[in-house]
Amino acid sequence: MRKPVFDEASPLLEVRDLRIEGQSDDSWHEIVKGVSFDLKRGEVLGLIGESGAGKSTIGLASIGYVRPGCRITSGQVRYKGIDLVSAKDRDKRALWGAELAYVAQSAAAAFNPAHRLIEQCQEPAVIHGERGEKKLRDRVIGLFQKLSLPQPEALGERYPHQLSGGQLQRVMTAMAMSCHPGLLIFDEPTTALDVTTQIEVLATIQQIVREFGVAAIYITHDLAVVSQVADRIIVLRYGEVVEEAPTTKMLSAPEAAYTKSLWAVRKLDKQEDLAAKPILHLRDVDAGYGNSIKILDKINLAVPRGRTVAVVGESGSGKSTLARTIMGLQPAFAGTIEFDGMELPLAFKQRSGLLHRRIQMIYQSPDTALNPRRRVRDILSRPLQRHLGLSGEARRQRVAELMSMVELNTRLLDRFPSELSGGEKQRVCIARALAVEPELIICDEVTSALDQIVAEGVLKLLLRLQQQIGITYIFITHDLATVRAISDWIVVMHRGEIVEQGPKSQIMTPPRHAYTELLFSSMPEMDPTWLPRVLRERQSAGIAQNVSAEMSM
Amino acid sequence: MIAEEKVMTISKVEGPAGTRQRRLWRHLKKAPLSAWIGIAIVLAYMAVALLAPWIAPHGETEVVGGQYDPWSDEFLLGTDQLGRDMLSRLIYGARNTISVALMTTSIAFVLGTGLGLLAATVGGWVDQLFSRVVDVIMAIPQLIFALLLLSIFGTSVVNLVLIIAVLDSTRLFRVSRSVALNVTVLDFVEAARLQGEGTIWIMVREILPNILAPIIAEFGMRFCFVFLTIAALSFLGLGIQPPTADWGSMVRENATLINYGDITPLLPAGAIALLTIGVNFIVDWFLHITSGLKE
Amino acid sequence: MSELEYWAGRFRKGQISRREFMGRAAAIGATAMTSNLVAKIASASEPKKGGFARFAMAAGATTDTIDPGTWPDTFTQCAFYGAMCNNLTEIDAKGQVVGDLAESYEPDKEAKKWVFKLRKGVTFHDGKDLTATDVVETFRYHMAPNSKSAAKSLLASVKNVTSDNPNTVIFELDGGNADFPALVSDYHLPIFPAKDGGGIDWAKGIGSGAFTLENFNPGVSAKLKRNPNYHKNNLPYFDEVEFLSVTDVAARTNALTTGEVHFMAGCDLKTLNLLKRNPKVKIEEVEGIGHYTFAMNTAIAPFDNADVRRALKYAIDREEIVKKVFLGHAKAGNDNPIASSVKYAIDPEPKYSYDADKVKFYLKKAGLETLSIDLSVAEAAFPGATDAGVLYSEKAAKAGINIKVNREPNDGYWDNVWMKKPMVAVYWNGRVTCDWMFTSTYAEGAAWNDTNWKNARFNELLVAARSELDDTKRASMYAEMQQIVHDDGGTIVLVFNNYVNATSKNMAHGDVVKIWDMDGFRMAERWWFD
Amino acid sequence: MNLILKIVFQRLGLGVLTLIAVSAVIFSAIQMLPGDFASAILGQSATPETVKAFQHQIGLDKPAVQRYWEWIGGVAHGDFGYSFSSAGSLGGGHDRAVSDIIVPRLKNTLILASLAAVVAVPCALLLGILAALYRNSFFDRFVNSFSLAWISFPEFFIAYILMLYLSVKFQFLPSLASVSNDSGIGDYLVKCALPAMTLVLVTLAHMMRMTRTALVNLMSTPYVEMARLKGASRFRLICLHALPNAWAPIANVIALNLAYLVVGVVIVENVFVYPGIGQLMVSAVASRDIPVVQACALIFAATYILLNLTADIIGIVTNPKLLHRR
Repeated sequence: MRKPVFDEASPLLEVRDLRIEGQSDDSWHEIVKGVSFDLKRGEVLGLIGESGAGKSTIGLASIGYVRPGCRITSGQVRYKGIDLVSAKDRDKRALWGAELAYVAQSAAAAFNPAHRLIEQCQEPAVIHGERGEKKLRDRVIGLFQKLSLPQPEALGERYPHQLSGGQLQRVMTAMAMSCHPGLLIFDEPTTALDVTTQIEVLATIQQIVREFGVAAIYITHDLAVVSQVADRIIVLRYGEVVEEAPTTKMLSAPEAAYTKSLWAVRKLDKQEDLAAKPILHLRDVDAGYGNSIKILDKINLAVPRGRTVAVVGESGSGKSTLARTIMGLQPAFAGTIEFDGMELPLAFKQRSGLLHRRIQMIYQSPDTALNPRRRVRDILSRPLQRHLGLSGEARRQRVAELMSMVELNTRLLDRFPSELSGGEKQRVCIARALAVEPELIICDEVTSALDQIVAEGVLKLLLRLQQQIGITYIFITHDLATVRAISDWIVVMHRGEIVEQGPKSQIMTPPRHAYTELLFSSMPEMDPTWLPRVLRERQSAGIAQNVSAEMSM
Repeated sequence: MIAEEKVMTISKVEGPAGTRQRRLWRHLKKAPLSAWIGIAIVLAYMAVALLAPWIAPHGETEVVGGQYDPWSDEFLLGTDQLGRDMLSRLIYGARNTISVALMTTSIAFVLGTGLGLLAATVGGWVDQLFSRVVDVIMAIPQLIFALLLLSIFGTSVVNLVLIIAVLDSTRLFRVSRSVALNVTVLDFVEAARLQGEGTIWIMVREILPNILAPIIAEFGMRFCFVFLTIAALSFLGLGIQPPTADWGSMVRENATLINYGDITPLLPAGAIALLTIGVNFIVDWFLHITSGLKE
Repeated sequence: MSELEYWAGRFRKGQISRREFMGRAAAIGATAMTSNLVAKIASASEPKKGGFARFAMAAGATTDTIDPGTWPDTFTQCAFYGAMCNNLTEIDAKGQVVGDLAESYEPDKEAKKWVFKLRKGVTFHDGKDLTATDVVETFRYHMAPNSKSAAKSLLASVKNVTSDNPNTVIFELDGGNADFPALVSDYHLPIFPAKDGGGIDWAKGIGSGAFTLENFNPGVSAKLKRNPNYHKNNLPYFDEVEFLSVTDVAARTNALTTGEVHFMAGCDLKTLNLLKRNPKVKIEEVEGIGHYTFAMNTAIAPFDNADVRRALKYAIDREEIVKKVFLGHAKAGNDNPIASSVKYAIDPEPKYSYDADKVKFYLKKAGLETLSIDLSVAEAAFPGATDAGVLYSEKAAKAGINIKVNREPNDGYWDNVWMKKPMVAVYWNGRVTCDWMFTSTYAEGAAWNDTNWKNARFNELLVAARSELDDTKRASMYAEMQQIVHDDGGTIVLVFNNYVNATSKNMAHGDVVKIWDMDGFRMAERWWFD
Repeated sequence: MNLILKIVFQRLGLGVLTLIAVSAVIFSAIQMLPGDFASAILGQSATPETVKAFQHQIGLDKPAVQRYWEWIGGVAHGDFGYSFSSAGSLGGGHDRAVSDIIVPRLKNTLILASLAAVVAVPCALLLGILAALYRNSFFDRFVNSFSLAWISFPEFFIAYILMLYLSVKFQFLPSLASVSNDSGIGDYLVKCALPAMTLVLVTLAHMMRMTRTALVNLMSTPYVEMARLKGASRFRLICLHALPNAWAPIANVIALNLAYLVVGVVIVENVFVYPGIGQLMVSAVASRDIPVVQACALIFAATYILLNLTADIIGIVTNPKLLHRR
């Protein structure tokens, strides 16, 4: 490869007027519209934006890679003076893995299930011609050690599926570092992780960047996360740069209106009110899969009518099982569920049509919750016809009414779900649940698949509906901002048990149960000093070790 | 022929259909050459099959000339062993062979997809029962089982259609079941259950529309195989019976001519191959679209 | 011997050259005919010994065994009966019964008792001499009460078979049968060596025939080697023969044209003209005694009316069927099941040929305007049955008879259709004698009287003719019976089918036996490589 | 490993159950065949009494259920019974054990199948890998369209074409594959050439397409993208990253095709007159030799089940999630 003269003082990476088109429905649309930025050695650049903003596409294009179905139409990407846009595939391959490394969002998917981790971590070096099994092995193990992965000697012998998500993410970081690259791309490395795990990975990334002095691009949609690692932040929207500023400045004084609105999302807070009789009462409920695998253990819970109970916990804590047990989809092994003063049959099949109507559920992913082959009108009409016996004009009117309740234009009625945005889809789901005039709605992570601004809109809508028609919500979530925004009563779950429950005001403020404390304190704050501070606090309290130990199980 | 069910399961639930015609047209415009060839072949065959009485110069079983008259202006492709016009029989053969194969595939399709959907939707012992029965049927080589059953029930067209349909529905059962299983775990199916919808509604209105694309592709593929199976059975003398014109037995009847370098008997075989190629090309293209396989 | 013949013989044997022969011929004033003669002599060459002949047979199944009680197909018939064994008698090329293992045979006055004298010096392949015991045990094998032999019914009239010395076998019949010597030529009845303690030992495949069995793969092949001690002079000519079961006609044709076999049974008639063009191949076509019929059940309406039967006989265009279905390789029948090559055969008058007027006349006579009947056919009945049925139906419709042709399944045709449905297509192997044919199919109460036909005069003649030893009288009796079947019978004898086989050009033979296919199944014994 | 053993035994058990069910289905189907052995073998000259006597001797007059139990009991001990043709026409006859009839035929079929497989499987894998490697190249498009067209040909068509050119026109190879038990290896090779070629051509396209599809599917997985971003070459991507994860689907298609080579060759055996087990079965059906038919059908089913089982097990043991548990 011809090596152009590279001036140490100039930026490591220069991106100039980058334009990328993506293919959808067999036609090409511009998804990155003239983005330019520079990156210096040792600098971390945060790319932030909502889904569809083109973050990942730009991140990958920065190392000269475009996914199938995309193409760079114009612009330049210069790494150490080499234009990666026009470079031949062979030349780019020589850089990838060696100089340019990539850390993907889902480590579980990005590791080849067929090979041991050590082989995969050594691979970049092997590909780039380094020989010496022992030498490479020692280097990888050294990296494992540096990233405080448990049992660094033995870890490499394991297969990807044998590790937890947080560990894999850290192993992938080690893999990216195995050739000491000059530029690292982190593509939402913590999005799929729980907060308590996320903090570990963030710490690792911070450590890597600092120790090796590599330049990095950190892609995320989470402001708090990016503020921990980035020196500079670029806010993206619809493939264009909205604002670019150093992190501290961006946090304290955002200029663009869009940035400000992003910043404002987290301010929603509901006034707690618990003066109501319970509509749902769970007593000593045990539940799980099949007949033997127990997931929920002795759950006692009272849900006040017209109020919101938030159930929080990490993945695997049993939150969703609780929702499904209440719905009767996973009938409880033991215990009783009382609804509006009468005992509910435990299995859904034994419940009457009326009960089906009175308790509704809204799902996490509106993409899979709506039949992609049915129009919005059909989706909303069917429960009206089935449960309320409405037809003709009355039904049409009611459908229109529902649409206005969820603040959707009736124009959308003739569309298919895939022609709606994520927020619109979730609103259709809400409308469908509302159609049968329920008293209790179980919301299973309804906002976690949505962008922040959209999520806020949905939360506001739910709150308004509660005020207007007095519906009761059980709100399952792992996002503490959401909890603050909507709940009256908080239930903290861990490994199938309720570790603590109480009014919002009580749970949100210390002192609290140790696990609740860990959970709440792991939630990143929009403050660059938060991460070192928390880590320091934990080290002194010995919590971090516990968490690490727990995760390596 | 060989089952190809494993190939099918890679397909996934397809996107919007609102602008179905528009999308179809757009796909068509972008279709590769092979797909166009396939469409042209299939359309041509359909036209020939539908218009057989009008385009065939002579009747299907009408004896119009001497045995094995050579190609001439009067008999473009010569005549067969009974002095019937080869071209006319080839044209009527299109009609008979295609309609029998189409009927068979349709019955197999309704049966296999219906039961597959039911098994996937209801699950439990129903699923187990159907699946095991299908395992058993599939463990017996299809051609040999068909041979046995045709020997038992006789070689009428109705029996032929029903037997092949039943045997073939096992493949469709497997495919539709596995595709439907992917759909049944989606939230909207559970949402429909939570609304108290019945099994039939869930099967027909919620799941079926979502698995239609891979199933239709499978339909095309099965059509080809049924077509070849019928040809093979005719070849073994158990397929469509004379004097009805049918390509498989036409090959068989005239097979010895090949030993003399006469390509006439290869014409029906070629007709079989060409149609199968056409359908396969379309199916391949269709699979390519629906699987979202971006290459 | 004429001088010309003498020189021809020398030429044939290669003792003189062609040129010399021509010269001699000219010298004796036979110039005009010599060129023809040369060609004729060259083709009908003197038999030569040697060679390994491979025969591709159209039949053969894995269930084939050496058991003479079965032998259901031409494979076993040729490989075992024809190449490996001998009967007491055989039929020669002129259709006459001649002795084989029997040197001579004499009836008593009523033809109820037959005495066979065995040929001396005949040995089995294992070296054992042929004795009367072997013959007696062979026949008893088929006749035993628990026998399942296909020949059991054939021997039903044999009361007892005994021998009073090693060279004589005596058959006692329950009624006179002048044709008995012909009967014992049946391919089920070759003589096998007797076992100690009774019975015969067929499993080892030891016979007295022209070839000894090397190996036998049921449904695949049978290989045999020349028997050096064969009792027939000079026979056989081949050193080795192999019979291959090649049921696919295309494969057979292919094997012959590529020289992998020297003989193929059952040519594809449709492509016969093309095969004829092949210079390496010649076609052997022989008129047979097997025939294809449409049998009507004369016990039920409308076939119980003789006029209806006659109308149906006139409604069929046999020549057209011969031409179109059998491509000329068959002889149109005249509703007389006795083939012209069988002794006492006649060709009854009037000749049935398609005649719409006569059909209408006989229908009217039967009191009918039109007639609708069902005809059951299947390729299992005989190849071309469907086509023949369709052609019949087309022509008959023009004469006012509607024939609905029902295609029946091949499987189970003989169990479920034949002798069950009112009118069916049937294949008859044919029999060597008039009596045999009539007794099995036309006599009242016969197991396979598939027309359910009862004719008093016919039945009376049948019994009388059997024991009639006077040839002229018998001839007139059989002539009358044939006429009755022709006029009154319920059988439409559509055609006598030709045996159409092909050989490689270098395979030669003398006059062939016509009653059965392939030189009476004995081509391995009688043919040679030129 | 225990888990794998458990799964393997489960599949094995299921296979045996399926086989038993298959045997019942086959048995009842064969009971329903019209016509019987006696009239098939004795032909026109058999009288009803003779037929009856024959049926008694081969046990056809016993109730079906009893015969089924006797049969299945024998099979469990490896005894497939005796061919009806061993009944002979008078007492005893000579014994022809079904296994004696089947073994040489099965041997022939297996030889032919392995000949075809030895050529077809590596070729299919190689072509499939090459097509995936040079995806969308002219080579790929050509191989893809060609193979698609190829699987559309009826197999007798392929057989006749081969015969026409290689045997009739140019006389390279014999058209009759009439091998016998005493044929040597060379003889087998020459005589099996045409049928084996036909089978190769019939199965090759199918396996190749599946290999390609499986690999191409995996090429869009995140871990292949990841490997690409490590700088891996196309060859490395396909052979080291995609292939190890594609064994399960590939094994499946190979198993199906191998099963086809053994059980589905009736037509090819017919055209080339190859004395294999398919032809044996068709002939046995025609002559109603029930013990042979049953045994053949059972062997076919067992082959199919066994090969599928093998493919399943390959799928299991190449799955690291099962091989190396958490």
